[in-house]
Amino acid sequence: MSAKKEELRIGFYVCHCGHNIASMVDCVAVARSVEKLPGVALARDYKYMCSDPGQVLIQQDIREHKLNRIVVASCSPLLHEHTFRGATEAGGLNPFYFHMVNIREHDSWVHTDRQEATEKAKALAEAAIRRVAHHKALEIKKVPIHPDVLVVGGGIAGIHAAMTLANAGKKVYLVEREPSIGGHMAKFDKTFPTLDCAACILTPKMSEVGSHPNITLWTYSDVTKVDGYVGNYTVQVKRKARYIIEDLCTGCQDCIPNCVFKEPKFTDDFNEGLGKRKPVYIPFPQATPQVVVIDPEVCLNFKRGKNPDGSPIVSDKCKKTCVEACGEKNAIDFTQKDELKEIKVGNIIVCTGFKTFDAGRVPAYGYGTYKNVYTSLEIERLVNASGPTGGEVILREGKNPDGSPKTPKSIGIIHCVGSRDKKTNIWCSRVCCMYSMKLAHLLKEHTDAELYNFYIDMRTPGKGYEEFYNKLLEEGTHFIRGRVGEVTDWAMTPEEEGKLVIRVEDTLAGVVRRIPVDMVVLATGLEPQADAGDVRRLFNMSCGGDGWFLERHPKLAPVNTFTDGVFLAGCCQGPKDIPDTVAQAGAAAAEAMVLIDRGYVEQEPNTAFILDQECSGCKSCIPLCPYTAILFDEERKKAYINEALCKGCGTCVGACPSSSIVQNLFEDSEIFSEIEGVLSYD
Amino acid sequence: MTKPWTPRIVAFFCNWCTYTAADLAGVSRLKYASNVRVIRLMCSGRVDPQFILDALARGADGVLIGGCHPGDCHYVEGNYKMLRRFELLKRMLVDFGIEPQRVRLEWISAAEGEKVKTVINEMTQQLQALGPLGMPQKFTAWDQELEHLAQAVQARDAAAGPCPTHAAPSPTPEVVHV
Amino acid sequence: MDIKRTIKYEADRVSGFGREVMAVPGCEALEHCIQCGTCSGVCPLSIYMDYTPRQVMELVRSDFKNEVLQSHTIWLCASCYACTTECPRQIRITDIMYELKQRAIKEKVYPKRFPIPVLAEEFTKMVHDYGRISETWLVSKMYLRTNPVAALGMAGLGMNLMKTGRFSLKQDKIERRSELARIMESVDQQNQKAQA
Amino acid sequence: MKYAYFPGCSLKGTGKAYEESLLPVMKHLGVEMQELDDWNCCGATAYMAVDEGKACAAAARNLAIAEKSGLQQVLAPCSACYLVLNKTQHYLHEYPGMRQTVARALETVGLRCEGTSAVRHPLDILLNDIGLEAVKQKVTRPLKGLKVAPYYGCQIVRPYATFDDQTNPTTMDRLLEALGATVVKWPLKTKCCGGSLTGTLPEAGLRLSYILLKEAIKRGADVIATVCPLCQFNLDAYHPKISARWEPVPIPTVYFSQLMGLAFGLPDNQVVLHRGMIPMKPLAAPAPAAAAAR
Repeated sequence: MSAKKEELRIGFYVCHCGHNIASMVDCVAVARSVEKLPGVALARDYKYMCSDPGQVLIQQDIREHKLNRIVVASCSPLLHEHTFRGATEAGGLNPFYFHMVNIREHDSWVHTDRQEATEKAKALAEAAIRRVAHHKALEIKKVPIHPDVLVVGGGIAGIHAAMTLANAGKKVYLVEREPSIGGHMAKFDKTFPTLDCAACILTPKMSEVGSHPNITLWTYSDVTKVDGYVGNYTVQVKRKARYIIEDLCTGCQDCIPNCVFKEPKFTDDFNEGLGKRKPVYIPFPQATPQVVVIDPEVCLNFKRGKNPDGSPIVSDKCKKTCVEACGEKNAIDFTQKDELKEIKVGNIIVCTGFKTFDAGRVPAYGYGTYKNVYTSLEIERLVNASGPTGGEVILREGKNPDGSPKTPKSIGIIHCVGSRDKKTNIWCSRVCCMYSMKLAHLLKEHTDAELYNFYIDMRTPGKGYEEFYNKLLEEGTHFIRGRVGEVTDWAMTPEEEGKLVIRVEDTLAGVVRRIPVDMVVLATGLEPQADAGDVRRLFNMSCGGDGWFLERHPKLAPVNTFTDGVFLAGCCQGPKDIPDTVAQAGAAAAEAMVLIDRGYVEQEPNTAFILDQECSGCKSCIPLCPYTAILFDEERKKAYINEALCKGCGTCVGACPSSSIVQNLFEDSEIFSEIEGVLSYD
Repeated sequence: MTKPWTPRIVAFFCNWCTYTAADLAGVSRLKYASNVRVIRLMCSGRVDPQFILDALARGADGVLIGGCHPGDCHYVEGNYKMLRRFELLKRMLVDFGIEPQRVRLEWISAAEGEKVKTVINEMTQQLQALGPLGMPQKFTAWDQELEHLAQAVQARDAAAGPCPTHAAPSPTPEVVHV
Repeated sequence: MDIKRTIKYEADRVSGFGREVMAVPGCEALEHCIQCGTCSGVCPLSIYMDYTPRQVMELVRSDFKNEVLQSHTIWLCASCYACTTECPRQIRITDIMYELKQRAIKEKVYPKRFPIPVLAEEFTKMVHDYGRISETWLVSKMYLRTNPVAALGMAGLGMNLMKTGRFSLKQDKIERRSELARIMESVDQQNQKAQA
Repeated sequence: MKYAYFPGCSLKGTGKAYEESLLPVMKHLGVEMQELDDWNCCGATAYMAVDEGKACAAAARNLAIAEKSGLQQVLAPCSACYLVLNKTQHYLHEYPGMRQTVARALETVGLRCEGTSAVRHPLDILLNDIGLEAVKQKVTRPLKGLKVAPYYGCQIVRPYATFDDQTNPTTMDRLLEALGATVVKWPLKTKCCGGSLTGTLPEAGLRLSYILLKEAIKRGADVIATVCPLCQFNLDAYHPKISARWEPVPIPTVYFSQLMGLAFGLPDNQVVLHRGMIPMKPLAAPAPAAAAAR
């Protein structure tokens, strides 16, 4: 290589980052110290290296001072490596003649002694100077992007992301685990703070999804395998048997009244167990797709155990009146099996949502013990006109003297159930204050009951939210600041007889109160889905300590993950309300479109290659590669790497006994010189 | 300047989990000991045992390796590969007379900024208690000893006069390195 | 109408008191208190307190030492640990109450003839002298020191205990009393050394 | 099965009915209990209020004696003793400073406390070591028709016990059901009885006992079963005072071990029901078969 002959002329730049670095690291001293190192042609300190003038400075210096290597000491390379490689390239150098030193996240922000921090910065800079001497010119590979997108989860986030992409002309696969899309939002009656009906704003979007030519909707399906990388994912989807041929079902629902079960008697999950359904059912009237499902756990046709492959055995016990009712549509197929589909996509948007906190985990509130203690989601169904009671708010326990169901005269809504609690979930679930007030308003409207809200702190940060709080205050709802100690059914006074008694400190009044009510509503918080860990692994994402999927950067990359081409939207990333969810879904769709419309992704040229003459043919490396990128040439008894499959982890390089594998950007010589450099201080 | 001795730690962090966690520690303004120097690699699987030996030989008092939690490796299982190498290397270090506490492998996910801080502080404390490893000084001392030895042998040979056939059988070494 | 100024000046605070309490084993989590009132909500005795447990937590954190050590609240705590179990920030409120009781006893700021600290003191003395507690003696001593008249009211209780064979005036003691005394002395010495 | 037995002061005093009934029941189940050599008062709740260092050291002396005896399991039937000994273990593990102080203090008399012994409650042992099946086999006079309100009190489940739920414990419920009794569901299982406040501040303390007695009667209980000598004392011995202040609430409170002795058909002097102030309603006559078996 001719580069070897060339004299080394390194340009070094240390960034003040305003006060972020300069307050803890003496940037001038670092520059002066680096200046003296061999090969360094110039060393500068500058206020903001990532700014335009900072970048232009690099470009000018390259030209004027004939620099051939660039080192910038500033923030994390995960943030600005790209920026400075660009500047290096714009100055006329190969971008990989650049190396970056992290003296902000790894130095000035985490240390408290200016002298020590400065010494550390010097050592890190020296390591980079020594390292960059070994850098080689490399070429960025461009890999084409498959234009189709997979959206996982059909709640409001998934619906919005899919619609955005489809309307832009992209092909979308929308995969939903439940028989219908709609998610939690489909269960809500009204939405805060505008009180517009959830169904009225959601169902049109749902049916649009169902009929959009660019959207392939697969409900009652799970993503089971994901392979590949940004632009080129291969995804396996399991379409669970619903025992209905989707294309043939017209959604007439004639089968349901004709089921041999005259009365619905099985727990209706969509109604939070408050209602009943039959073995053949449609989750809710506006379900999309308008296709029924048969539940093999309870349908008489399947009461015979399982086949060796796990599918249920079809019996002849049942009269199959549903099939009769379906008639020549012939949409019912009891022999249907789970089906595996394989699709190719370039980008994936994960919108797998949340689950509500299990109220039984706070025994002091009596959920499961006292029948008239409800969760907020149960109340959503109870006040909903299409809910199990047709929108009538009646108590589970207790009858009027005439035998009719009782309506509550007093209701206590307990906020923060499971949230802000170290024993359960430490985070604030963000939506509970608002939805509790919404439910208070709706319950008042339905029952005219006396309403009490028990809150720790009232959190109403959103457009029109504080105004909504005001409205509730005007309506006469009581707001008591205090976390409820317990809900019990033992009476101390005559008016407490037969009621649920809430014991709480009214912290603003400074007194302990006992408040008897007919109904208690627990504002359960939001938590990650039970299988979030599996989903995270499936898509190679990270989770925070709390279990929510981790975004790439909390502020600057809120819908990106650490895996390129996998994006997040909605509550799977953390609790949020509908407006924020929709905004995020749009953002994720846009991020995917950026890649699709550009048409290619650039790949870090950090792949490995084998030095043919050094390879001893021991094959140690071959089983180490998780991507089977290492192959063996039997004739020549040498291993070789398929560059297209190599992802650049370097595991084979670390293991090769004859040091005959080289990883670009992470060559042994580069790392050894870095080790030498970081240990160059006293 | 007589600065009190502090241990030097070279850390190899994987790009996806631990390096990101260290960034998070920074963003969260957590404070930890300043004597750690992080070298970024794509995967903990890239850590060649020679890197660790080299770092110790060049004056590090301890080496920390950070990778993704088992099952979370960005490259499927590079961290497992590292774990295997690491266990073997530790045995070898013991034979060299190097305390196994001087090398440490930790799984730190991108979300665990706090763990970066605790691990580094903990390790600093442990190394502080162990004292300097001082390999470069030892190398110098060993070189000197060898030189002395060679000189002594030469001097004796010279004194014994020319040997008719072979040199006398080498005496029992005076210094035995453990 | 009697009126009372309730304003607190900065001079009323004993700077560092909160930090000091939070440095005691078991009391660290107090800094995470969000003043939700769960402790008061579950406390069976909060209804008699001058400050609710939640208010005591805030007063400690804000260095209002005198208010806290003179409050009835710390003596009303029956150590049932309901607050500790339910606290969403896992603050060991019962242990903090113990710490405050200790400080009040050390500084002798509890109300005169107040039976609870007297009971605690007599209890400790009896353990120190004999190694074990004889409840009947203990209670008798407490009444004699606080409210001899009320002791008469307890005569009926004593009669009943006697009837059911549960009344005993024998002072139970351990054999190796000097051993226990040495242990206690050692703790005292260590504490003094630590303070010095 | 052999356990170190830490009776505590109450079981030798006003709570003697607990010891008198527990020892025969355990023996009947084949459990050996060896009283700890020269044990001292655990310190109870009062000592913590005076000096926690000394409280821990005093309690640790007992643990050290247990460790010396070679018995790793310490059975502490009294709730306060159970809590204090457990709390001491926790403090010794969690706080190195405390561990050091205590270790030095014990050293002066040649004792060592490594914190290796487990402090156990009889309910824990009955359910988890012996098992309900073994208990059921010993029942010769099932407590048919006896409605029992199980009262756990505070300190056995809070805050350190791991063998049962802190808010809604069920071990005693299951034990009583195994004895054939009917368990009364009530939400006051773990509410405070007033502790020592019944003596020091009767207006506040006794009211809590009164609420418990009143609610147990209201829910149809014949008897309250307890695990704590102080609870038993408050709910039983203060009856006259409670009746005078509020209303008569005549319901007996006995130790669960007394009900076990009753169901096992042990002689009266091992069931010691006469120690209670409110007499227990006689049980229905035993079924002929069971009587024959005896």
